[in-house]
Amino acid sequence: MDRELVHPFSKYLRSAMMPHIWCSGCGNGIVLNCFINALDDLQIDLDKLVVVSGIGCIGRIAGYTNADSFHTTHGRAIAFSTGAKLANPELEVVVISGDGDLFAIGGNHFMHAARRNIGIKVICANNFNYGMTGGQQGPTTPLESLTTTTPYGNIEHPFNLIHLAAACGATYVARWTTLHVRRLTQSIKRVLQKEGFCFIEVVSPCPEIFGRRNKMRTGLEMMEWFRRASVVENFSDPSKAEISSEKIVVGEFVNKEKVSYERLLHEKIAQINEKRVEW
Amino acid sequence: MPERIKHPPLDSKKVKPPNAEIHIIKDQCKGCGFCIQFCPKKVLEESQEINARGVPPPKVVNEGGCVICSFCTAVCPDFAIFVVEKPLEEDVKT
Amino acid sequence: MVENKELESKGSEEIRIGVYVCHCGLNIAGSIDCEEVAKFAAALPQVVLAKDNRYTCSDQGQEIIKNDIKERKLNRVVVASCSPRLHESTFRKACEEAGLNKYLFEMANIREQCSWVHLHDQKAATEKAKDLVKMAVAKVALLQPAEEIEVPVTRKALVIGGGVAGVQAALDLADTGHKVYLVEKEPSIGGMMARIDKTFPTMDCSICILAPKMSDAGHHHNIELMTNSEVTEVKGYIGNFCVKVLKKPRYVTKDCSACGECPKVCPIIAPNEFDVGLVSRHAIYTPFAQAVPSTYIIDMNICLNKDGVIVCDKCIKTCEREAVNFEMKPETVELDVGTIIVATGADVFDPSTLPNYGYGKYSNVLTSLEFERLINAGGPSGGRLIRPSDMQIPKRVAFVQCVGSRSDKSGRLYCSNVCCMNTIKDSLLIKEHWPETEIYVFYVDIRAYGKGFEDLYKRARKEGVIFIRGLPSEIFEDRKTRNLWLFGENTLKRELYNVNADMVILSIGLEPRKDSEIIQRLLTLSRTQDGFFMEAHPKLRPVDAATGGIFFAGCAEGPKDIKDSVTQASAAAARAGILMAKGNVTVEAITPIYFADKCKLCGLCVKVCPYNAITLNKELKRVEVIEAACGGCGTCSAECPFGALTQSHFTDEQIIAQIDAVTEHEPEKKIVAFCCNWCAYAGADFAGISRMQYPPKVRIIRTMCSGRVAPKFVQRAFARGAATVIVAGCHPGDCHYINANYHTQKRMEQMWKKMKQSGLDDERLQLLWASAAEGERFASKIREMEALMEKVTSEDIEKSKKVFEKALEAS
Amino acid sequence: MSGRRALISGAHFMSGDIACAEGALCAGCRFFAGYPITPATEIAEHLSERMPDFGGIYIQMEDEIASIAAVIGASYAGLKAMTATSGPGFSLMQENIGLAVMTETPCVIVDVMRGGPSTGQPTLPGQQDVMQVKWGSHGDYSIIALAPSSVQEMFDLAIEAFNLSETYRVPAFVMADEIVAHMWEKVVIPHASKIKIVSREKPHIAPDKYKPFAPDGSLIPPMACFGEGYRFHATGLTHDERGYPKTQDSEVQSRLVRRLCEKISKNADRIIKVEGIMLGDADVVVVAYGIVARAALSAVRKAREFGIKAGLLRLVTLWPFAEKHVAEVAKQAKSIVVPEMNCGQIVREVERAAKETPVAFLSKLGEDPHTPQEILELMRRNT
Repeated sequence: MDRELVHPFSKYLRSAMMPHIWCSGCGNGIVLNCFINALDDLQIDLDKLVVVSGIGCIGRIAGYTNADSFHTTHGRAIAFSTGAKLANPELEVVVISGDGDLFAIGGNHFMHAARRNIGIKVICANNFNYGMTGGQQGPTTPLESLTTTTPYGNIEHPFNLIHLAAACGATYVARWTTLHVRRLTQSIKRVLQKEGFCFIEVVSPCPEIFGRRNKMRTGLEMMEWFRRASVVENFSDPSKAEISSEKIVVGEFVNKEKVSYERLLHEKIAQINEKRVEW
Repeated sequence: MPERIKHPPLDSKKVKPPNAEIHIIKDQCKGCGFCIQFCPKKVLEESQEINARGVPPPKVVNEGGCVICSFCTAVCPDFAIFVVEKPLEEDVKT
Repeated sequence: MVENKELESKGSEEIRIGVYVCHCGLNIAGSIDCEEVAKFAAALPQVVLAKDNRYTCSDQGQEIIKNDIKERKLNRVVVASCSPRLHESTFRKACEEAGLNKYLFEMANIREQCSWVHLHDQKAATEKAKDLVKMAVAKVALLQPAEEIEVPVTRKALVIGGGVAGVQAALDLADTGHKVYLVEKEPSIGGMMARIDKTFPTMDCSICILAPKMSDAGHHHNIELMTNSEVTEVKGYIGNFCVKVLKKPRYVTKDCSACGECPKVCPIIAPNEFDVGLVSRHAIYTPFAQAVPSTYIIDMNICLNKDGVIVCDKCIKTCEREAVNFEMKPETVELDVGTIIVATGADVFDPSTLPNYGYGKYSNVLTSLEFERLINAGGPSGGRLIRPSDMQIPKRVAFVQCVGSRSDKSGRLYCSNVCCMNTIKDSLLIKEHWPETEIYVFYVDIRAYGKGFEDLYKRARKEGVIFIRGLPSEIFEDRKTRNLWLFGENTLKRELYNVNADMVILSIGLEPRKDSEIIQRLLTLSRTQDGFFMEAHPKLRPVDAATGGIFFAGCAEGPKDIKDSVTQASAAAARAGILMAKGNVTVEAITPIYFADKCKLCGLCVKVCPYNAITLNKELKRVEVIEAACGGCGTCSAECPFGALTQSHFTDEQIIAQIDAVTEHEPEKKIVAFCCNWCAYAGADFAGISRMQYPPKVRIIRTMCSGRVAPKFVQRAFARGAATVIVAGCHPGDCHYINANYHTQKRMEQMWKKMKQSGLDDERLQLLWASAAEGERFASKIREMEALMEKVTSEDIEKSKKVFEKALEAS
Repeated sequence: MSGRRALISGAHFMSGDIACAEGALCAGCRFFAGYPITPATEIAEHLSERMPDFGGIYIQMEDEIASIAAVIGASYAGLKAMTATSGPGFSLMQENIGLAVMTETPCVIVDVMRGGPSTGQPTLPGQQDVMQVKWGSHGDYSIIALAPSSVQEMFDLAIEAFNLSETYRVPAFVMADEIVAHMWEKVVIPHASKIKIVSREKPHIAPDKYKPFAPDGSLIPPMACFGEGYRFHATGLTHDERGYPKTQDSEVQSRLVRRLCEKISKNADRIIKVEGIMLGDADVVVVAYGIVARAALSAVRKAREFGIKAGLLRLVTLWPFAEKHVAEVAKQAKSIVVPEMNCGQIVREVERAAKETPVAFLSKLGEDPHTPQEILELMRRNT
């Protein structure tokens, strides 16, 4: 009888690729769920949507969404999307990838896309480590956490992605956890209706790889941590948006209007061609 | 404000939460337990059975308590649960 | 701040005291031989004349005093009559008019604290009266003229409570041009009146006449409305209050257009408090159609979205204006106001505490408030009076009066004032819609005392409403029909009745707000025994609180109908308006006097001052008192170990003079009581007003605050042979001077310790916390002290004399 | 789009880089992403000025990795796209060149070769990347690489590269060198209408039937682009015809990788272009490409004056390698001479194709390219 059951969101998924590869208790499925929720609320035209991802567990998300999708090489999702968005500004280009992909190997692209204010929407599932390769230390791994490459505790200071994105000039910056599904969905809807470079960090549980090395064996335990520690501080100072075992500052931090790169570019092209006529 | 009446509201038969029909796609469940844990009305529990993926999917223990906030649907990483409102005529029958 | 030099200069002139002993009709003369007291007074040193007359407070009485001041060159006046809390201001005014500084006047309280509490022992009462006069004379001789200083009054008012009284007061003040903060703890203003269908005796539609006022208040440019808010802290004094208000989040912003879409999708349902639970509302709701502000609100107690996690976002999604905001946090705002009007209203009696009426057990037994909602066209049944059991219109309706009123066994002793007329009005409403209905009213007395009330009562009788004297002793339900049987005695016909009715309406009384003591504490108010707030004077200052700058409106001060509430509201607004219009107010000249030469700059006074009114000026090597900020408690003077500070009009000398007067004769038979003006002394007055009888041994010395009572006063009393001493003040936390009475506690503990160490029975020194309403507490304390006195032997007294004489020499 | 200043035609005097840029525009290139690097920078500079005339996009990315990634994105979004770089940047691009191959992305990469390794000699010519272009990215694959030896060819081969890339859904490379890039020469540009332009083939079936990596007979799958309603998925992972990852399936892997190679090898004859001069009776044949081929030509002419039967086989297409043509000349020639500005790269392919026929190699590094004299000397010694 379960067979007959059709989930209301199944039309947004590539059924042939289901079930997804993610572990039990992994937050990536929730990110996908919220993303689809937002698409559904806004009745986004899937024919004009491009989902781009990089490498890592969450990288598979592009394949799962029933829209045009591209699974790029490690760290290059944003660079790829820059090309796609500029080539066809009509497209809604969304990059969904991981903390390692976007901020270690892909960090440079992130910074410059934000600086240029290219109209792509970046959603980062931050699980504090490299899950797919077995749990190595990454750019967001909290100090002192244990990973397969920091067996004695991490001594590298993690990025505050919110602060970074805001500093690079993103027009919208938000952080939620996978427990804040409603607000996350709300934020995704917001960025899908916004011009310019937008960034949403989703703090996401990785119980099997990160959690079990750091005294949180199940997704539930990690979600309970989110519930316990999260405080919504909308539009508070991004530099103070800490993530610690005691406190996870979540909320919308930046939401400003700024003309996108592609609009400036195409306006410029138009002007240039006006001038040419006068010649 | 003064003490509330000691009887149910006069309109309690008319005004009540919608009738929920909870669907669990058992074999799609990976048993993370989010739906059970975060249901505000404690409608779900872990079942005894083991599904195709070798985990116990949730079972409905209090469908009447469900108010269709659909948080379970929203927080499920595996698209394994969703809730619809029971049509009224069925409402009458039962 | 008065410098001591003045004292000496003034000290030089000859003292000429006049004493006036008042009969107060028979109130005093009934149990005191006033003539004798006057004779006694005449013989006292520096007294140039002593008179007794029937009503000293009357114009003639005052004229006599004025003339004597002029012709007999009196420069001090003592009136022995009622409590200074009642008439001190009257006589002070008289003195001033005769050109005598009003601070050269003193009263002996021989009514509330003597004649009324010793009704049956004229001899003892008269002796006590003499003592009291002697104390007053002793003090008055040392009194000094003083100028009162003026403090500015902030031209803003705080109105607590948004019922009809609060709204009226706010509007009146706002219209006279004053800024008003109207604080209401419910989501909407409107209060009780918003839920009533029609008003008696004129039968206007209640909400129809209230709604316009509400929206005026909501839109008035001088009124800042703060709903869903509570006052959490009040500091300062008349004209200069600093108030903290906690604004609780609505979780819906002002962008709400009250379109009403959100409740449709909200899955959470609860009974609507506004409709007394007769209908349901959702977690996101507006209490009623005319609510002001119209902005919706989310009831977080039942909303699914807890601890920062939004589980259900249905309202967020439906709100086109994006007005739903779960991130709203409580905020505390600070307001500076000059006056405060307390319009916190009343609660209704909960009849489920009377099992014999079956409320809560039988579905067709309703309260009068529930009836108001049912009969109301805007109510749950659209104005159809239906009985809950079967939604049918009842053929026979019975009203039961005095439910929770006029009975110590079942509810409150007092009459709730509104129930009789309300029932009469309700019976007429039923007759108006369904003339066939049989209506019974079971009552004790029908009190139709007001304008137009009697006519309404007559009308009801003419319409055929059956009035039966005698409340039912029991109500039973017929299981099948759900009809009700009322059993009782018709006390007119002297026969038993058992009446069958389809519906019973319990006419419930009004009672003080459950949370009254919070407001009481915040504003240091007093409450009468029935729990409503106590006015400064029942006749002459009916809307003033004892605390300056605070006024009452509506049921907070006692059960009232709408008309009286509005009347009182306008009165309160006028009283507050006077203060603010004047723009300044004089504070009693009871601030500290400073003797720079004695000061060792230890800074103790700075520490104990509850108002931070004293600062230590290191350069000038002196302390400085900010008189406007000084509350006048005198605890600094009590604390100063070097006598460098004393409280003007309550100087050490003056108080010691009183002590000495008490202890001159038979000190071993006397109880010396130091009572604070606001609680203990008022409590003693209250004992008198209630004619509570207690032993005539006590002699009360009034200080503004128990914090004024310096150890040396107590030591003095014992050193002069007093058997027992009481220091009495407000309950901890209720101190009229914020926290001054904590120092009282501290000092008492030190003295108890000393007494123990020197082998004295420390029970002889007692500390009493008694509020202005606790007359009985005071009286019983005195009885207890008398018993205690019996045990005190003359040896004990000799011993304590020695111990404390030493102690005094030492200091 | 509004080509106010349209494509140029007729005779022009321009540098190789500019000619390359103009050729690209002519071929329909509407997207350029690059990063400054000598000696390819002028291509970017010229396109930054010219792209707007065609409503095309020029963007300077943060590095060459981003440039090639953007180019792939743009191509998938439906534009003909290219980038231009030199050795160091070319190395950075290798990973995503692999992605372009795997996702069968039409795009053109111009590598203006300079002296390496590493930063090497930015301003001097080289031919050191001709093997990197074949093998540079990991895994097995085939690409198409062309070698212009004149400014005219910078123009012509730019167009050719786009046509081939669009035809075979494969990255195509223009392997220029510092000299052809910076050299100014006369270029004759035919009217646009006379120039053959090829664009990628679009799917002919309904979106729900569409499989983005299912080849028709020609081994080359028709290509849908983003926003056209086909809702396809593409990935750098080994994938089946639907584009869905198949990381555990060896059968899928071999089928995919073989096709990626065969779509080039099986079409080699159609792709490969060479120029043969005086090969008819030649005993000594010079096999050369790029700027070196021009020295080789005058050397061959001189040799004929001295009565040496010399000939020239100029490789226009470097990859796929012109094996047949080399084998052909090797049959009659007594010897083959290969001059290259590297330590011997293409010469290995020549030796492999020439079988018994002896092959002499003349290497030059760092300084100017071979003089005709040097090549003549070698021919003399080998006759």
